[in-house]
Amino acid sequence: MSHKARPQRSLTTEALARVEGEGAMRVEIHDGRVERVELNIYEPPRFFEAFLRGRRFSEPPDITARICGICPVAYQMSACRAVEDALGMEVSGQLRELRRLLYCGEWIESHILHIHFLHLPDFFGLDSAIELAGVNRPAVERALELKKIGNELLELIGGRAIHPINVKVGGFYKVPTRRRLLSFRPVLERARDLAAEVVALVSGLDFPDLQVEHEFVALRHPSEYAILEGRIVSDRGIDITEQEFPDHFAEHQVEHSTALHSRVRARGAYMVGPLARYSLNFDRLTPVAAQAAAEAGLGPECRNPFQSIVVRAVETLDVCEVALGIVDAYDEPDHPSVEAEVGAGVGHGATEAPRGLLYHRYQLDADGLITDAVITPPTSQNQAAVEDDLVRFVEANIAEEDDDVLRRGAEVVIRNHDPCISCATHFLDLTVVRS
Amino acid sequence: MVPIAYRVEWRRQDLPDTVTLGIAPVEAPLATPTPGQFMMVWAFGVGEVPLSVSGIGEDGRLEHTVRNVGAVTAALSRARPGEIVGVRGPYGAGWDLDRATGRDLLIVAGGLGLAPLRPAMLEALAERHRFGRMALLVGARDPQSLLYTEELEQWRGRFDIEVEVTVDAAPPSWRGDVGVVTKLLGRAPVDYAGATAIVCGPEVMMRFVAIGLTDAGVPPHEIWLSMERNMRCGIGHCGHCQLGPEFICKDGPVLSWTRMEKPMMVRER
Amino acid sequence: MTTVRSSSVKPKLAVWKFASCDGCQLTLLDCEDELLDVAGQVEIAYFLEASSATVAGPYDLSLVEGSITTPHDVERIHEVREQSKFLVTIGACATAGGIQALRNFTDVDELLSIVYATPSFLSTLDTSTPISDHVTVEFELRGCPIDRSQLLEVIGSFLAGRTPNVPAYSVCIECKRRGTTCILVANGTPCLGPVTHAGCGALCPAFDRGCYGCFGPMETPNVDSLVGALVGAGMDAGDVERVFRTFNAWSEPFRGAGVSEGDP
Amino acid sequence: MDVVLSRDGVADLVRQLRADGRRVIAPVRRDGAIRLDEVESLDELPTGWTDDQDGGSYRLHRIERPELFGSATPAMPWKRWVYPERTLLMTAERRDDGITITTPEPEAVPQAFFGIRSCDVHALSILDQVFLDPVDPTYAAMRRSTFIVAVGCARPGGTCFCASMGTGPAPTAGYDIALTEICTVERHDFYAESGSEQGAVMLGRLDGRSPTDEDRAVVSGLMTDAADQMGRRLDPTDPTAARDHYDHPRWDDVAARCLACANCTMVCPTCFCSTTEDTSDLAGVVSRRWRTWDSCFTLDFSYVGGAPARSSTRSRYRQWLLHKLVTWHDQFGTSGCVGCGRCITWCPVGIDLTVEIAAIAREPGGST
Ligand SMILES: Cc1cc2nc3c(=O)[nH]c(=O)nc-3n(C[C@H](O)[C@H](O)[C@H](O)COP(=O)(O)OP(=O)(O)OC[C@H]3O[C@@H](n4cnc5c(N)ncnc54)[C@H](O)[C@@H]3O)c2cc1C
Ligand code: SF4
Ligand code: SF4
Ligand code: SF4
Repeated sequence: MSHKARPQRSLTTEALARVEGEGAMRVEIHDGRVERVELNIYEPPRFFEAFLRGRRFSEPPDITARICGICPVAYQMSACRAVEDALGMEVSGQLRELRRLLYCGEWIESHILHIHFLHLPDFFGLDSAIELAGVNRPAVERALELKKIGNELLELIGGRAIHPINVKVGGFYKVPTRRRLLSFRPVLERARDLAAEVVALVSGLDFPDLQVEHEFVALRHPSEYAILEGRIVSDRGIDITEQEFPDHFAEHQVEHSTALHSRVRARGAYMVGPLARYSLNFDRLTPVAAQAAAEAGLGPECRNPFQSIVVRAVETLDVCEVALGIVDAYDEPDHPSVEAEVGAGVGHGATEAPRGLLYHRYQLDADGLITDAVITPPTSQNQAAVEDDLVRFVEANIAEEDDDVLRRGAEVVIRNHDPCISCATHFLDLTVVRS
Repeated sequence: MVPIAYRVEWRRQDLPDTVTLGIAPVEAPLATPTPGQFMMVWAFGVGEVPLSVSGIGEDGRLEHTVRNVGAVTAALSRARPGEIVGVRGPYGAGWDLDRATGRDLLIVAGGLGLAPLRPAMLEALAERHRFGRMALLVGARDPQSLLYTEELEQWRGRFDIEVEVTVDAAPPSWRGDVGVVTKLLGRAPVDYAGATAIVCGPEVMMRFVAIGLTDAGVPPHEIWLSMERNMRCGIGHCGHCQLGPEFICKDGPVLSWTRMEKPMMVRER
Repeated sequence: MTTVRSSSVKPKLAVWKFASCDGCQLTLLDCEDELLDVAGQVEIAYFLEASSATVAGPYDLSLVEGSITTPHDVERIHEVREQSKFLVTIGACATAGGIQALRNFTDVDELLSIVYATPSFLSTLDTSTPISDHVTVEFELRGCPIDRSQLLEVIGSFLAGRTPNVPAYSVCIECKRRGTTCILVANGTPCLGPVTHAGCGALCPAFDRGCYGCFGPMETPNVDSLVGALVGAGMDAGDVERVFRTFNAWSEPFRGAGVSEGDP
Repeated sequence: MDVVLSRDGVADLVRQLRADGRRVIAPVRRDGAIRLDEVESLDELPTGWTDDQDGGSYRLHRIERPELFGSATPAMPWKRWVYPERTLLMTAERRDDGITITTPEPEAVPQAFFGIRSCDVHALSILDQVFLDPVDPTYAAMRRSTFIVAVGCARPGGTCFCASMGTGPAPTAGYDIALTEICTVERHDFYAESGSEQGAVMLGRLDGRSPTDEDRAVVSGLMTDAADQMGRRLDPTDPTAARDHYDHPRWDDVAARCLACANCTMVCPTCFCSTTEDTSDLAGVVSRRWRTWDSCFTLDFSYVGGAPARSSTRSRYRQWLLHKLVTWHDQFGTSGCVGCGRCITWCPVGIDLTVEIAAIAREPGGST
């Protein structure tokens, strides 16, 4: 793979570590110019959209959760909201709050996992969080404690952390008592304090200078830092409802990957995820999180993918605050769910998975059976942007002779984006070919 | 339900999958078992299994012959001298040799079944005068899977006991009998009607032996079998060992054919 | 199983992934209280989700997640087997083919054309099959996803040389130990608990929800008899077929479950 | 000592029991059923509710009168408060100089079973036979610390058959206090009888009046009526007749319906079988041994010599039924069944042991 002084260089990573799921990357360099970058997602196709045809309207939350074990709640929430849209149901009040609370649990768990297990070791030139524990055990112990709290929150509301069982179209099977939620308050307070420490830790890291120019796309809500719902907005003027998503965004297949690529119809590559979300919603952060962001040196906009680690930490702190607010205001609803009235219809649902916008669309027949399903996960939306970043990274480091150094760097670029491969519903190896 | 610590004093590899462990109490010993009783023997972190006592020594010392068939027996088979195992017991009803006083004594063993019979055999030989004629009939899969071969040779050398050995399959060099142990029944030089038989081996073997002995004239209440069932507690609490109305752990493991005939003739009892 | 613990060398652990959602491997990272202990007792030699560093085989304990869905998978699982002394499959994908085994009931070309514009770019098998269809497996841990304490029990028992305490009886037993009132009897809520393998601690009924079978069939599942009760609880033939056709759809007898002619 | 207590008097009984430091376990309405839980006052009992029980079905509905004990046997039996579903037997720790083994002190929180029916009181005495000889320390400690407030059953359930088992509906022994609720248009009070020294002392602390002959007549009338209203009946000659019918075709018939899910054994107040589990920490330093409820319906239960002795559902159902109704007599001199009907109600497919034993005893094909 790596040869000295050759006209053509090729660099391959067999499997990309510390991204959830697996994929491979291929970079071709000719005469000192980057010709091609391909993110080759070899996660075998699992055909979710096809399997959903003929299933009942009530099934997508359980079935689509299995697309991704890292962010099942995101799938459940987008699925529920799309089906509810199709059936004209409204899930509001405390049931909506409980959904947000459940989602907060997943954000805490997923963000802390990404920050400490996948991203942070790169900043120390280490291979894993276990190694990190060798140099900074308190940081890893803190991460584990915080992650556990996220999982406990998921278990409290959802029954279990991975593929929660308590989520249904219309709400929940069983809702917690007020007493039970309040008893969790001290734990959430602890989480908030720990999250503040995480912000402090990651804001002190050295960040390479890199600014991305992609169009940022995220949800935006009138009063909340949008997680569960909002309008789909971008920094280049998109401002649409969930229902209009298909009119503005299109997925297409590329030869080198089992993941479909998604593009803005009018322009092309775009980016979802923490950077986009933060830059579009900075003004919606809770005061505590906004303050922490300022102290961490983040402006109202953040375009450095390396700094996404700081954004995630700030977001973690934010959801702890949000969760505390929800717990304090909780009042046990009379019914754990809203009754569904079966009928034909088309529905759309978009929510903010920890990795970015996740869109579902279902078409139902009169018996409530699904006739068509579309799922657009964050990874397929970011795929083109990741490839762009990779081109720029390799170009900027073209003088680097050591393929291993280059490979590690490229992997870091990918991990900045946190592509959750398994969730590229329809879907990494690094090969650098130089000539 | 709590074991006490015994230290492994010695270990003898009897067969490729079978070892005998000599163990001694670390502190005060448990009550001395009688022949045919069993102990619950525990391996740290692995589990606990019922094991017959295959030897009863001085100062609470015990011998257990263990065949490696699963996790616990594997762990016990691995135990080296110096290691600690947990033991509780003794449990159950053993061989009632007092009952056999004045009668002929027939001892029938299949495979590992010789283990629980060994203490009875040793006791009977030590008090040989108490019994009439004595015969030991041993069946094994092949010559390589015969237990306690040295002792068998010794016993064979005695004139006050008839020792017969048969194997299911044998190389040409084997000079003994070939075939199942029931074959030996009729040959034992005892007065069947006046004999007490004590039998241990796989359940099928015991069934055929019991039937064969009855046919030969041994009264059903003089045929004693050592039964095996799953046991978690050894004291009649866990329910696992039930066979018909019997709790094998406390009513048995040694039970008469009078009580066992019915349950043993029904499949999946 | 024989113990692999010895004083000097730590046993090597590898975690492998095939077609799956990553949830089962994540379960290992979700053992927050025990993770550093695990790392202390075993050498995490291959676990891409957690570490870029890899150590060459052979491995003492391999955890395999995911099902076999591509020709390349078939080759890879044999390589994994060759390098593994003790191979444990984790989760419904690896033990039963997973949700992706729904393809086994239909025509894969059609599925491909629903999802992809140019299906010919893709290399995939017609079926999604459990690991045990391809190589010998020492132990199968069920669940979609697996249960955290059961995973720790499998690792702990492997280290101790013990048979894992992972019973194969019904969810009902766990449900009653937990003290939950049977929702099938008391509420007429359809529940697959009686035919489903224990392991989750009877989670769903505790949340007023019928078990949907995510741990797959129990040791002696009487699906036909339960189907009668499900129909009695208001399920129609379509509902019955769908409820068995999820994450363990390809395992018998869930595979053939349905309302037959003679049923009420 | 006999007294008549008002509802307030009974409420005071709960208070007094709690004042003595006892946790009071009583029926409560939760998750669509009457089940058992710790209560702080009489108000938590399900006033004005009753149950409709049938094979595989249980539904609650309201009744007109404010009866406290208007329902039949609660969903799960009382056994978990004397025989917990999971008990730590010992903790072992590996040290340099060997292994130390410690046993936990058996938990014996003083408690009261408040509102336990006669069938369930009988079930406790059956468990006593199992667990007090030889002694199980946990059971013995918890049992000793239990104060029994029994209740005569005025409304037997649809699956009850205590009358035919001779275990009810009126409590006859094994209690500290027995209550009978009298709830008519004219009156709502409780006839209370002491069955032990401590029961009499307790009644003495309560504000009650002496009973009249009329009170006695009302109570005995209630109990006679109740005995006539049993939803099920088990002919006492059936178990004996079925004794040797191991090969009856009905076993196959029931096996086709039986889910082997073990619900019947879990809800049975006398089923006592357990298994043990050894666990260890990852470092292999600490090992624990647990006892958990088990069931004869599992394959592991009879595992011996490489296979389950009872591999077919047929043989496992047969083991359960014949043990419960037949061999229990050989072992303990009583039936293992007290006629509470739980196994019928809580069987998801409604298998009814009274029907099965009758078929096996009487239908052709029994002789072997
Ligand atoms: C009264 C009695 C005396 C015994 N005496 C001896 C003896 O002297 N030497 C000896 O080697 N074995 C003896 N056994 C058998 C021994 O108890 C089992 O082989 C042992 O329990 C297997 O446990 P394991 O953990 O090694 O195997 P497991 O992994 O538990 O299972 C291996 C096999 O052993 C069987 N088994 C499991 N548990 C039991 C159990 N509690 N009782 C019986 N079989 C079981 C299973 O069928 C399984 O196939 C005796 C059994 C009884 C009941
Ligand atoms: S609720 Fe389901 S799992 Fe629980 S006992 Fe009933 S049928 Fe079994
Ligand atoms: S109850 Fe059933 S569906 Fe629910 S978690 Fe357990 S096995 Fe899975
Ligand atoms: S066998 Fe059935 S009816 Fe009899 S005591 Fe047990 S649960 Fe009640």
